[in-house]
Amino acid sequence: MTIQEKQQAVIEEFSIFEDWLDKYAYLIELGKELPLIDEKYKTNQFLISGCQSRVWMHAELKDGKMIITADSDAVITKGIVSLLTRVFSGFSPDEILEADFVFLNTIGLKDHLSPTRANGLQSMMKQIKLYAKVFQLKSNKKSE
Amino acid sequence: MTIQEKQQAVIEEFSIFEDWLDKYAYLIELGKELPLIDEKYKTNQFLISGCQSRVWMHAELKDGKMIITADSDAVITKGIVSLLTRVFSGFSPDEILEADFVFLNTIGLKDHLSPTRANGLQSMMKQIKLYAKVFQLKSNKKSE
Amino acid sequence: MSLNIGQLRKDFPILARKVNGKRLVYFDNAATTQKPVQVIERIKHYYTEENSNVHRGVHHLSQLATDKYEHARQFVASYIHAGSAKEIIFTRGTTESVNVVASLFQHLIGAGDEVLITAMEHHSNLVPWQQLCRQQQAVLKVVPINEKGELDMTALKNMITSKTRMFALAHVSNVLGTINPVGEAVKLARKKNIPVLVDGAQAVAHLPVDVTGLDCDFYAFSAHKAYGPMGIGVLYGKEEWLKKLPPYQFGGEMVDQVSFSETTFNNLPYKFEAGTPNVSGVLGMEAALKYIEEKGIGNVRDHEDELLDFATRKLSKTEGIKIIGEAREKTAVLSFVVNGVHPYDLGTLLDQMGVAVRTGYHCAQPVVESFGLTGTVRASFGIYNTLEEVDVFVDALKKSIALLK
Amino acid sequence: MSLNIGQLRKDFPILARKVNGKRLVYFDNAATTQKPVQVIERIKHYYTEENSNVHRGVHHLSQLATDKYEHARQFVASYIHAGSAKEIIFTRGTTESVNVVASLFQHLIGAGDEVLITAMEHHSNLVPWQQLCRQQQAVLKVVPINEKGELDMTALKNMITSKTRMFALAHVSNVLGTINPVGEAVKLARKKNIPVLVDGAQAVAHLPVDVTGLDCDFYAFSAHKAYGPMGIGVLYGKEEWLKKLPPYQFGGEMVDQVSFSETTFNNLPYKFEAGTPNVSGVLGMEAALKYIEEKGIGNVRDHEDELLDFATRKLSKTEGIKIIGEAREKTAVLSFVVNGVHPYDLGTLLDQMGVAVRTGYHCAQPVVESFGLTGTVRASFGIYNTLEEVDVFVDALKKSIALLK
Ligand SMILES: Cc1ncc(COP(=O)(O)O)c(C=O)c1O
Ligand SMILES: Cc1ncc(COP(=O)(O)O)c(C=O)c1O
Repeated sequence: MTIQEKQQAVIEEFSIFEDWLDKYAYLIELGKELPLIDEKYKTNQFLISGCQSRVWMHAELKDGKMIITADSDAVITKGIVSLLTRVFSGFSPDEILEADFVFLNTIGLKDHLSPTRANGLQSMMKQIKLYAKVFQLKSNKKSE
Repeated sequence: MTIQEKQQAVIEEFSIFEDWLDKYAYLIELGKELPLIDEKYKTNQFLISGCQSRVWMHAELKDGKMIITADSDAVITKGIVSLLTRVFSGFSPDEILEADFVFLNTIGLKDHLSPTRANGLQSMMKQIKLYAKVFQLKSNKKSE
Repeated sequence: MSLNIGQLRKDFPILARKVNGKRLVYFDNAATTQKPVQVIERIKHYYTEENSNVHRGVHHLSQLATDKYEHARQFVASYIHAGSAKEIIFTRGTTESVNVVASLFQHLIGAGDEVLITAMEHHSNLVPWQQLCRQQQAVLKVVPINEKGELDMTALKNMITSKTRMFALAHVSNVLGTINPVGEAVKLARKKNIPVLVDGAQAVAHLPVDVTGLDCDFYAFSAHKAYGPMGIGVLYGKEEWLKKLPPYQFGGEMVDQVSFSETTFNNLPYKFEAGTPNVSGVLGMEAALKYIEEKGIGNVRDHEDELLDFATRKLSKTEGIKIIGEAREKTAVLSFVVNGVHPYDLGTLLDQMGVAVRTGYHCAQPVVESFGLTGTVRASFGIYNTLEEVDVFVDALKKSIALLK
Repeated sequence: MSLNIGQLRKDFPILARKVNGKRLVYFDNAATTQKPVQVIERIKHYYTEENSNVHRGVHHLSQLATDKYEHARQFVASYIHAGSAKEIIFTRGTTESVNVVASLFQHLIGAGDEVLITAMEHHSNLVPWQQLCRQQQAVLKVVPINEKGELDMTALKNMITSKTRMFALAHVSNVLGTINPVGEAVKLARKKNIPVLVDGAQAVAHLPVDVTGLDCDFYAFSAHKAYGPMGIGVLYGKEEWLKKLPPYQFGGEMVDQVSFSETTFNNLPYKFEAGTPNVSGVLGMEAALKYIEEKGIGNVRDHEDELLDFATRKLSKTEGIKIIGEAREKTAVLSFVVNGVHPYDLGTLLDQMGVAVRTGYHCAQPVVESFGLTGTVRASFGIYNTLEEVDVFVDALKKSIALLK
């Protein structure tokens, strides 16, 4: 699946919920399930600033693919983080840099998309792109 | 005539004017006629601050009566100053301190009465009372 | 006479709106209050009929605006029982008021001197003093609070020394709701001749404020937390201080005579008001304070006490909830945490049900952390809130907790 | 496309009012402009539907207000062609903007250093630099103007030296109407790496402003002089400067982490915005700039040029009148004196006939005195003024002169 297709899958998944309560209940479920980040990355270094809840995010490159793991101390944020990692983890830096982040808009969590949102979604997305950029630069260097 | 009667006289004088133009024309006439202050008092020391136009005021005590002279570089202000000196000059400090300043209100120059007015009428009235206060204190001292 | 809340709510148009499909329950009053039509229309009227730059203008509108502006200053002075209108400086708000005083005290505080604040201060009454101390190599001392969130008066007594140069404290804590015994605190400081600044941001909408009775040297508040507009607030300062202190910003009405080599400054209060003032803001603030006056601050207090008591009782009975801030003297603010649940999650779900609360540090990180927390949920009340709204809130809260656990 | 002034006047409710029984002719636009319904209603709408404290709130209204607020910042940035919204700091107005920069430059200006201003500055762009120089024992240098009121560019060239630390100049003079060649001036300063602050108070409502094109380091203006509300304005600063400079006031949104021992500060632009911001002011300002944009600043300029030319021609033909400020590049401001007549008397009589002008020093005492005067009469134009109003004004002026002579 491409990033685009994965986003589409999430959109379809959410389309079955009729009201906000079910949506949030599902998000909360996802949040509870999120494979936790390795404890050693739950430090200030990996903290994403600009969120009301704390979000830690780590990424590493394995066989040219970015493996993203993340965690949050708030469970709704964790649910959102979980959607993000599901969609973007496992793709190459190039693919990630080209992708746009539209699915949250479509699944009815538009409120959460605002750049000024206290949950710092904007910052998380920035962070993902930043990781991708760094990995891209590094591999370009190697291949020079 | 008492201060009160003098104020009344001014009020009657102005009551014959029907519109603002005649009133101002008269004020301007008064302004042009004002017996000028002695040139030696036209210094910063006798300047009243808080006016957009400059106003100099001087007072001295003669036979227990305050003689007030004043001048301004703006002719309308001079007209108002002329009304003030006409009403208050020649009375004892006690009489001046007891008097209220209502006539400007009644002659339809109410706008000019506001404490924040740029012509500084408030400051002029304060200055007159201040002179009176000083003379009163001085003469009380003497009589002690 | 008690308030007719149903009637009074109609004065606040925003309360009729829906949020996320639900009727808005606005419990974020400590952040900012909503505005009655009296305030909204006052601003509109100003711009529709009276707008002009003030002072020095000879034309009618300028005169009109100046009169209204200065009249509002007088009203504010009498509202907080200041000695004279000269003691009322209009600022952007509480934060600016405190910053002005901290900045003006630069030259009165030196190395080794001490500035006293309390453990429950908002950042706006903390960081300015902290930075001032850092700059002047002075020492910031923090008067502790007890586990209920009350000021430790014994500690305060011992901490006021001959080195103290300023004591700055909140009238009411925005996190705990504690009403500090400001009058008593001032008496202690007065004995050693130490100036006291009171941060009244959370007091003006809820308590009678009498700066002469309190005998404080400075009092700061924001209009927007008392049903008035944003961008305007007050710094009250005792005349003797304001006379002594140098100006803060330069330009506009605050100067008297200017040449390239020299400038002389205007009298109080203009000395501290540089640039075109926020006339519409000041008139809006006047309308807001008049609104409170008309309703009666005693009635407001009674009503809000009822809300606070009711909400406190209900939350106390709910499992897993811990109330933060249990001072005997308290007003209009109810902070709490729920065992194992992040405040952000609660805030988000409450919002989905139309209930607006604030979560997090509330710009007072140290006091929240002193309770071992990284945030609280804060419900804060205003004149227009009702017992029914408290019910809606508590139900929504229970629903949220169930969902999250 | 030219403006339909008759239509556009209907947007400004105050223009329909009478003053002293006469139709208001408002020629005091340089002091403050009147506000269109678009601005008045924007403020009302905010308080009726959107009001909340911004940033960090998780509830809907807070989010809504924050979005609108930050969107307005972006709009302002694009309106003046800033590189990014981070470079837009909201202040109370021009005076505060200049004071902020002067205060932040404290540590960059030392004994013997020089600050350059021009002979036509408003007190707000003069006194802050004068006081800074006095405090730091630096030297305030004043670039002269010629008898037409134009900046002496040759003198400027020579006065920019290796000792210069700041050059502050008006984009447009509020007394003379002169449009300064700011772009050129910046180029001269740039050669010696000297930062330039432009006081745009009198420019934003009359000229296109492009801070990137001008390449200035700071640009200051007030909303209330550009059809927006009072109490709000802008400080544009190049990102590299804003990053480098320390915060100005402390508290509220401008901090990141706070403990009693230490505080870290937030990113741009928040680092410079302490306390609850004036959200309604910012949204009103956005509405005002949109209003100008919609009318087209080019059209505004053409219209005001026509008014200025017409009024200038009429006054030139009137006996005893001397126009102060005859620069080739001029906009919207017409200062004059009448032989043997005090400006205050003229202003008072004009007001009786419904014409609002300003008289006196216009908060720029040195430039007025440099023409050997203690005041001028100033008629200043805005988008809604008409040629007929100029006629009314000139007739009233002649009548006044006749009365006074
Ligand atoms: C050229 C100039 N600079 C600065 C200012 C000060 O603006 P404000 O009073 O809005 O701060 C003015 C307005 O009077 C002005 O005309
Ligand atoms: C106790 C206290 N002090 C100061 C402030 C700051 O007020 P403002 O943001 O209006 O300047 C607040 C408001 O958040 C507060 O609650």
